[in-house]
Amino acid sequence: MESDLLKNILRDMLLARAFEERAAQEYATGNIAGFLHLYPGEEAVAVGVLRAAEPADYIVSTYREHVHALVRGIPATVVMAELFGKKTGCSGGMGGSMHLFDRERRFMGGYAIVGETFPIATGIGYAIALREQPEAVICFFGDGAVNQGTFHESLNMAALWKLPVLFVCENNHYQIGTEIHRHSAVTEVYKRASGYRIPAQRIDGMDVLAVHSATQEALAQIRAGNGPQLLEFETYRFRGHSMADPGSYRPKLEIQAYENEDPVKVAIAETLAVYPSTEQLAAVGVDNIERLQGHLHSGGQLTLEQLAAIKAEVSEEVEAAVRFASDSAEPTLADAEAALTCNRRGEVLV
Amino acid sequence: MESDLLKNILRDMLLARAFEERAAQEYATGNIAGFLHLYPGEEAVAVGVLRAAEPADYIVSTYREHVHALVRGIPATVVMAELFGKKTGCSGGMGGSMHLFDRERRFMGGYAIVGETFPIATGIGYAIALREQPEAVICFFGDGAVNQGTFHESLNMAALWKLPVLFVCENNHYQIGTEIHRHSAVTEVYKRASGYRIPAQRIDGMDVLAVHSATQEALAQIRAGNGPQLLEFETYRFRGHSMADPGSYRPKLEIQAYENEDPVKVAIAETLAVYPSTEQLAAVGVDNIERLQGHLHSGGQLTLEQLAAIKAEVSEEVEAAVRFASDSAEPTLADAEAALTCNRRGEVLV
Amino acid sequence: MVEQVYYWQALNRALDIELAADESVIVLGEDVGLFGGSYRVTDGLYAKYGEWRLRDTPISEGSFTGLAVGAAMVGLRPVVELMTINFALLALDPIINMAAKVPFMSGGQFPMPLVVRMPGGVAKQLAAQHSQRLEQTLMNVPGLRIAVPATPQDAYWQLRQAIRSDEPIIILEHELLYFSKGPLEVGLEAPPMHRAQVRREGTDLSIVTYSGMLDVSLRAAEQLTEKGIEAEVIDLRSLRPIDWDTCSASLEKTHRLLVVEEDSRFAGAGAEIAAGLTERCFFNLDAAPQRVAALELPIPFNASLEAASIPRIADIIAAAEKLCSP
Amino acid sequence: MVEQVYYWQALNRALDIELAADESVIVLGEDVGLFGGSYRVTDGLYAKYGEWRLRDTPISEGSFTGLAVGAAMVGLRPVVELMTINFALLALDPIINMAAKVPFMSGGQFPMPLVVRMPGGVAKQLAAQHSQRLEQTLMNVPGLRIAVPATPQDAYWQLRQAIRSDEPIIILEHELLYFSKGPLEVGLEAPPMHRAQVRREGTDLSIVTYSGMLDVSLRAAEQLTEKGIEAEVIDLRSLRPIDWDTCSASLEKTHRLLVVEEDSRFAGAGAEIAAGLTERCFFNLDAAPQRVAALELPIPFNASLEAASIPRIADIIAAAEKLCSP
Ligand SMILES: Cc1ncc(C[n+]2csc(CCOP(=O)(O)OP(=O)(O)O)c2C)c(N)n1
Ligand SMILES: Cc1ncc(C[n+]2csc(CCOP(=O)(O)OP(=O)(O)O)c2C)c(N)n1
Ligand SMILES: [Mg+2]
Ligand SMILES: [Mg+2]
Repeated sequence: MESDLLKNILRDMLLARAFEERAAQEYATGNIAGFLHLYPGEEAVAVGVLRAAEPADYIVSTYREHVHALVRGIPATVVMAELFGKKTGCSGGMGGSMHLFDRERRFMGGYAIVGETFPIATGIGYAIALREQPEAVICFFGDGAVNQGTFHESLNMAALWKLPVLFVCENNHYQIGTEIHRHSAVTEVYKRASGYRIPAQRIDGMDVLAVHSATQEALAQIRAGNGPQLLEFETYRFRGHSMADPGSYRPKLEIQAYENEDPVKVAIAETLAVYPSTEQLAAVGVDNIERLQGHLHSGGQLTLEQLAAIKAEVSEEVEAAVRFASDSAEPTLADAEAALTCNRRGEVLV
Repeated sequence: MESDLLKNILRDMLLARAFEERAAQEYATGNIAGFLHLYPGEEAVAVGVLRAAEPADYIVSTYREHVHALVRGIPATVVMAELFGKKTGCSGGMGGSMHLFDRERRFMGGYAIVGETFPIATGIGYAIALREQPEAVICFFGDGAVNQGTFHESLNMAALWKLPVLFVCENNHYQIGTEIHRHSAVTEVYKRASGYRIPAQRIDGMDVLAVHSATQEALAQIRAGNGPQLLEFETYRFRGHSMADPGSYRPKLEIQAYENEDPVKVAIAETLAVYPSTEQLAAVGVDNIERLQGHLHSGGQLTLEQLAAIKAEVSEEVEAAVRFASDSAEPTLADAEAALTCNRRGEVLV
Repeated sequence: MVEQVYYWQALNRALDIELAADESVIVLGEDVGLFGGSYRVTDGLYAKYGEWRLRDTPISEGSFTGLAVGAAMVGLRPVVELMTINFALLALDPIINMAAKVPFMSGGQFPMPLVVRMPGGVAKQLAAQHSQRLEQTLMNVPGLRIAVPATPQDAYWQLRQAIRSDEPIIILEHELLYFSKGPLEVGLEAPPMHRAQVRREGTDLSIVTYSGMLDVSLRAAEQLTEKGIEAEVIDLRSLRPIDWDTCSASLEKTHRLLVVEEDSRFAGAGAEIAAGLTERCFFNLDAAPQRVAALELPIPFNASLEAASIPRIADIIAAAEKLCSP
Repeated sequence: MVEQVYYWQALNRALDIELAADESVIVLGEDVGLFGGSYRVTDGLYAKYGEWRLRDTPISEGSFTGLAVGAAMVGLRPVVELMTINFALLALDPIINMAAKVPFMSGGQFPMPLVVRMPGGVAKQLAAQHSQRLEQTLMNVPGLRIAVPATPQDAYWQLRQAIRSDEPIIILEHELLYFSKGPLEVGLEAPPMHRAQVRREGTDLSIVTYSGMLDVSLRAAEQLTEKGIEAEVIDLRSLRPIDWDTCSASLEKTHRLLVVEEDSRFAGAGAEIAAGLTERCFFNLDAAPQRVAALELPIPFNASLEAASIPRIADIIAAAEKLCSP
């Protein structure tokens, strides 16, 4: 992999982590309210997938979408402003945390009703196919969303009409407090694609490079006109489901085990130019050490100084985002009216 | 197979055919109105499946359910009366053709919104499992119904909680005018059960004996506590989707081919005690001759005279049903009110 | 040139013109393609425009309606046909929580040129599950517009207007209207999509109605003349927004309001019509506004009970007489 | 013995008692078991009754609600918890086209002891998709009953009554009420489930309201005293049926009607309340009934806009003053 890409990936992951942790703080202080679903632990999925996408591709996401938005290039400032409900937010303060939109970047929204992403993505895929464009749609969803009827209905149509949709399952093993073996008769999500003749694979979602290359391959298949693909990424959320959830239904040991695989730590380690210290190795967890060592053989691309610089940069970016959000104006009722009638085009109704 | 059972099966099929053809006539003369979905061509499925069920099992059906009701033992009189909308009908004239109910016979209704049978059956299965009864639920549905979200959602729950539900697909290859390869990405319906780890098979639905024995085996598995099963029966409807549909979207050749496999003719041939004439053989179609010959080796159980007697009996039964329906009274608005508040039990609401 | 056409033909004509005019227009639904539509509305269009423009769908109402929402966000102009409104119960999430909300929630970034067409109402012995009337459910959704054409001319006009709009619009048709005939003049300029129309002038009471009940109301009005009552009959043509001004103007003249609706009375469309007009015209009213509506029953299958469940000419006449008696 | 309890605790108590009393009672929904319910309503019950009685479901609203319908037909008494009313858009087919119709369509053969509980309304910055209020959709369904408890005592009573009824009943709760406290007296005899209650007596106008708006209305009524206006405040407690008599009696005294509702005005619950009472009390009314309701907007995320979208104390006071000014 290109060194620049690797650095971008690392930067994305660090920004993602810093942004989310800061959002949690802002929630605690009351600057953000409502439902706030955070992403720490799952960064490798968003970053690996979206770094493999083209600007012309479309992204459809869920209520846990801040990081998808950031990686897609929506500035941290306007994402944070949206979380604050400000007029400068990427949805003008009308949508909030669960409904980030950016038409220009083809970020087609976060949807808060579980299962809505499937038909939305399939519809965009339909438009692409009809127009015969070399574009694709990336559709994010969780392991819990798989049991919504729209998963089934939409995958059938996507396969039937060979639509260019990449279905991306972020399998963090939980539907809020219900573990996957208690919500799904088949716990290997990728196997459920077989009912629609959709090629599917399960990938380690804690390994950003594996995520990236699997996505690249899948998108290549899709652009070759072979219809939809499904990728299941196994991952873990370090926090509760939302800020309202302490996550206490999960065994401590499970949380610990996954923290050892923290994808951000792994990514850092993978890009470091020097052999890490024993402490550093221990910190990133046993499983990842082997993975990391393998990767380091092909040579390091980043020094510890560079890493520190990126961290500082990212930290300043988040700081600036909060400043921007705090300083921004609130939308008015007139803004709300304008959002509602944005498509009226002066038509006289009555 | 027992000789009595065989005769009952044959009688069911003849009654089914005669009842439906008569219903079509009554529709033409205006005694029946609304949607009328007939079953000719598919008799082997209803008869084979339901003759394998126990009285304690529950049946959940669709809008194409007259024959399911008849085979289940609801008298032709009250079924016909319901089609006429009379007070003596099995739903008191409130439900009509698409909504036959009989609580005593555990006939849990015909449902007219495609896909509703899945959760209803799953719910009954839940009650059985909770009460640890040796009962099962038989859930009928068409090939088109498979693409409704409830199929997916309900099968997942049925499998997850090991509910005693037999899912029975009547695959007649059409969703009104849309052929299966134009509505389903995977046209082998039984394969779609794999997404839920539900054992499934495809069976020739024109062969009533095959249907019967597959059902017996599946029910035995279910009663052994192994959770749901799915059976796909390939069949064909000789008529249009409903009386409003001439069925002109189907190639003539296809209709002809399936008519050669008419399950009623096959059943007759299979139960005849004498070798049929060449004309009779030709009449039942080539495919079935082989099948028939194999069966005849094990000895015939019915003479041509007996066959004629059954036909006469069945014909009189249908005649009597029409008389009964014609002579019955209409329900009143008070009856309708009573049906609506049947569960009020004298409760004072306000 | 004025022709006499069936209501379904008027819709068919409108679709044909818009499909020809704009490659972004697509039609989606069960059996809309090869089969030509359950009520013939898409007759002949599959052969003309091909399967990508006229798409036969699986029985997946929740998702093919949602699919249309996604397609509309990137500029297609989907016309979804729900075979009947009864299946809309499976598609309310995409209609209410997606189509009507995405333009707003995105802060005004996305167009939503989506049309959902469907027949609603009581037809002939289709029984309770196939006799939904969901007007009020859809009326309560900010972000939606709802047209209820009662004539071929309106069906033609309003469907064309709906397809050309960038807002999500419901065209609520009626099973029993598809095979009714009326004049269609293609060249005539359309009134605003949501303007009501006085279909019959009168001085003694205002009957406000829409869709399948228009004809019943007009016939009742004819018979009321014999009893010395001249009813004004207003066809709302739209249920969201409602053209209050046309109704208020009528009430200024007649001072009496009778709402005729096919849905069941309690919390039906007529509740808003009556409440909204009472707010606007209270001091002009000589009597309490009345509603003639369907009974509080699921629709029975039996033919006479079905007929008795929804407003008949006699019900309207009786209500009008009572309303006009001093 | 009177205790002060949270609304969620009252519901929890009711469930516990009914689960203990009848083995047929089961509770179904997302995270109702192990997790104890999103709003704690099922806290502790999983441990006590086990997974077959307290069933955590997949995210399959359409089917687990339908599953409950099937289970009710064979005599279980399911209490479905929809995490919020917003997801009810996915479960309207089982509620409207199955539960409310099966007893009728079967000619009266089947019981339907089904309860669907869910919070509806606007909470705190949950944005448009999570701020549905579907009262009127459910109100328009013959065969359904709808309770809207505003206090812990009513939540306790009405949930118990609903579980014991053989008819399908919706218990419409409210996110913002779960953590409100009030008295609960377990031994007290319950009034009929759908009877309205005068929560405050007054002579100058009748405020008719329900659920989350009761408290806002009562507070407005207090402040109105300072302006010389004595408002009577009626808590409907039920939206289907509506206790018209209690309301009419109040209007006979006050002659003025103000409906306060949290759903958006156009075709909301208030339309029926206003229309139904106008029909009954027209000649007792001194002014046109008014509605204070939510704006015709999807609910904005921004906190101040959200607050401005639904009735506030000041809105009620302003409307009451206007209504009472000669
Ligand atoms: C239709 C619907 N039902 C329920 C909810 C409440 N809810 C929000 S997120 C969630 C869990 C989703 O789990 P999963 O799909 O695995 O995504 P994750 O949150 O783990 O990323 C639930 C039940 C909802 N938003 N929409
Ligand atoms: C939800 C829903 N959508 C559409 C319809 C209209 N409809 C009635 S039957 C039918 C076709 C069903 O096909 P299939 O399941 O194969 O059953 P078959 O009629 O062939 O027995 C359709 C589309 C319906 N009743 N319900
Ligand atoms: Mg998850
Ligand atoms: Mg079929």
